[in-house]
Amino acid sequence: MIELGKYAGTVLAAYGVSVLLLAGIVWHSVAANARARNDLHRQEGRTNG
Amino acid sequence: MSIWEYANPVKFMRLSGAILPWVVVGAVLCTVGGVVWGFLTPLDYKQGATVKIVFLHVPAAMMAINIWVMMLVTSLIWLIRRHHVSALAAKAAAPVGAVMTLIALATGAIWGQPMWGSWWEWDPRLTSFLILFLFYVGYIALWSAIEDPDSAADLTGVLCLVGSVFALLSRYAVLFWNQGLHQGASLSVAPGERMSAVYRYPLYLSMLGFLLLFLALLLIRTRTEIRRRRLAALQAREIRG
Amino acid sequence: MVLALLKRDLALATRAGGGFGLAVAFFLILCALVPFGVGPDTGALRPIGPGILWVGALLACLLSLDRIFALDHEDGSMDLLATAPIPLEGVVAVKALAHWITSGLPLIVAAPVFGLLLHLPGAATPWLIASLLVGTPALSMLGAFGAAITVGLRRGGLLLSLLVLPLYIPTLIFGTEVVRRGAEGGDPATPMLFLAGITAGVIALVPFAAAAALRVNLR
Amino acid sequence: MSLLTVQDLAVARGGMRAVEGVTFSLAAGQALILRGPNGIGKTTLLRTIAGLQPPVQGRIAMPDDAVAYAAHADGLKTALTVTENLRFWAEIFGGGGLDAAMSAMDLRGLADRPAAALSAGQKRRLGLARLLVTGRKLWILDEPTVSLDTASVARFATAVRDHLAAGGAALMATHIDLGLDEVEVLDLTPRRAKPGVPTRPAGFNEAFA
Repeated sequence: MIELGKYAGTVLAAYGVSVLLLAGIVWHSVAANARARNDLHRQEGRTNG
Repeated sequence: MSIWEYANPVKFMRLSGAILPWVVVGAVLCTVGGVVWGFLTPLDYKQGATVKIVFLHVPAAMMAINIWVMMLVTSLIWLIRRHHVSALAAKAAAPVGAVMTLIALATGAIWGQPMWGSWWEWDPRLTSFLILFLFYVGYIALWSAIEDPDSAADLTGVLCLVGSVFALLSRYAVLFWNQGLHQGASLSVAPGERMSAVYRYPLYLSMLGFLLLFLALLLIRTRTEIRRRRLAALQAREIRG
Repeated sequence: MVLALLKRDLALATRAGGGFGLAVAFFLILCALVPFGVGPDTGALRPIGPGILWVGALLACLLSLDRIFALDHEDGSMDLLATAPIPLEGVVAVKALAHWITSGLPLIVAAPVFGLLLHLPGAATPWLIASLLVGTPALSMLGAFGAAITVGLRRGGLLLSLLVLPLYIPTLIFGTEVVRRGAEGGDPATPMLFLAGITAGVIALVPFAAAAALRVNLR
Repeated sequence: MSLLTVQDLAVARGGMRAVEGVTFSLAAGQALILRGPNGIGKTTLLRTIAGLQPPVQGRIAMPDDAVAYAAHADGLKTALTVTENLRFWAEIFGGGGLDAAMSAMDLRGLADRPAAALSAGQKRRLGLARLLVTGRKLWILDEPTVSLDTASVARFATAVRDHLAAGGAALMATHIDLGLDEVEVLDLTPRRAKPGVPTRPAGFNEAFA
């Protein structure tokens, strides 16, 4: 078991918040990229054919 | 052929598409490795488990500043050499920088709670990061407020330039205003004593991880912006016939 | 030529619909509201007086910023001003000066009175006036920069505050410090020097950035 | 003497070239009217020549401080009187001739009226009188006769004719025939920018198309 001592809550809170924020920006980046790629595909399909 | 050739959108898409998987793999390995390793480090004799927050706080704080510097450089490249990808890279980097600043602020505040006895202290460094966060927010808000992409790129570029000067100025003004309780150099725990290897290596790994993570996100987000711009351009051409 | 622009801006600000005096009225309301928030105690008001006065001046100055260029941009005057023999940097500087005269200067005149409301010690009053006199020109000039950036936007007002207020931080820090040291009998010379340095730098450099932003918004 | 020479000019709107390959020159005493369908870029071309936005390509040559630009908006301050409005622009441009300008645009009777109390046509006339007091040789006018009645259009035509006779020149976009003698017409339709990737993109929309 990992030893956290009396500051367990503090450390877990810091890790929790950071992981949440990082996950948020990663998800946002990936989702926006997928959406942009799809939109562009559809538009290029229309323009070229 | 000069290095500027890579600023061409098509070439950028090809190159970034090729290196992106490697950067992503490296980012995941180093970030997860560094952060988990940091989480598993032994307790510090003085700070207890709170020392583990360093592995998030320091890399995030480092990236918060570096990303702004990178935005300043890409803005200058746009303003001087008119490379469109450069302007888009600055736009793409800003939200990542804001999140990094937020992580540095949150972990700093959480770390300070048991140390200082309150969730927020107007410590000069924390305050400087709060100000930096305000600059990020203003920059992002300006990008999203202007419809014409050329004007948006120019105006945010000018704002980034002026903002950089004032962010730096604020840093010194804040030092004057409050001398602070923050730890000195980030890489030493006790004053005058270097951080021991037990903490140093996971910290280096974590810093590398955050850097690669930023690079990966930057590439993804810049690609998103390029696709959006291309979509808008195609639509504009369709309308005009 | 430059004087004509200054004269016109002052005339426009002081005539009906110009909003002259609004800044001072806003400043007064702010200073009157603070005691309701923190209590009428001298002991509570005295230490926060310098800060309230400076923050109040800063917010009051913010009120009229969006008018610096927006009206001229809407009615086409900006197009003609841009082709005039005055460089755009000069136009920015003159308009910032007009803004300072119509909203900064009245604040400085009114500040000692409002200082009384907040129990500011008499010894600090000269320093309050001096710090505002030295600091507020920078506020007007930075405000002109923000106004130049947001001039083409339909709802630029809120964004303008968001962009400009962080730029005000160094001026606010040193300005308040001058008054606080004046009130506590310390040496206000050092922060005063920094304050003057910031204002000088801002007046020398920011017109170029603001003119660049205006040029972008003209096309 | 040529007041304005434009060579192979390309201008951009919304990040895309609108018209390209525009070449003409304008001598003292000449007027040139731009024609073309809506949205082709007449306004953009005029603003570029007036120096309000950079050209994408090409050369614009004119003497220093020669140009006065007037568009749909009159640039009037409603809180100021007619005289004050005019005097301001005269001082800004270092010009003069307030009286002559007021007579030419039939504004004498309105001299002390605040601009807020003028009708749309009167405002437009004041906006054009503004051009007279700048003392500039080259007028660039974008739809100068919008909201003018027939009598005012005639008065405006007279003012332009006097300006040309005094050695000035005018470049304008208008649909109305002003009955000027020394006038040439440039149709922009064949100058519409062709799609394709240029060597130097005009803006984001071209860089990514």
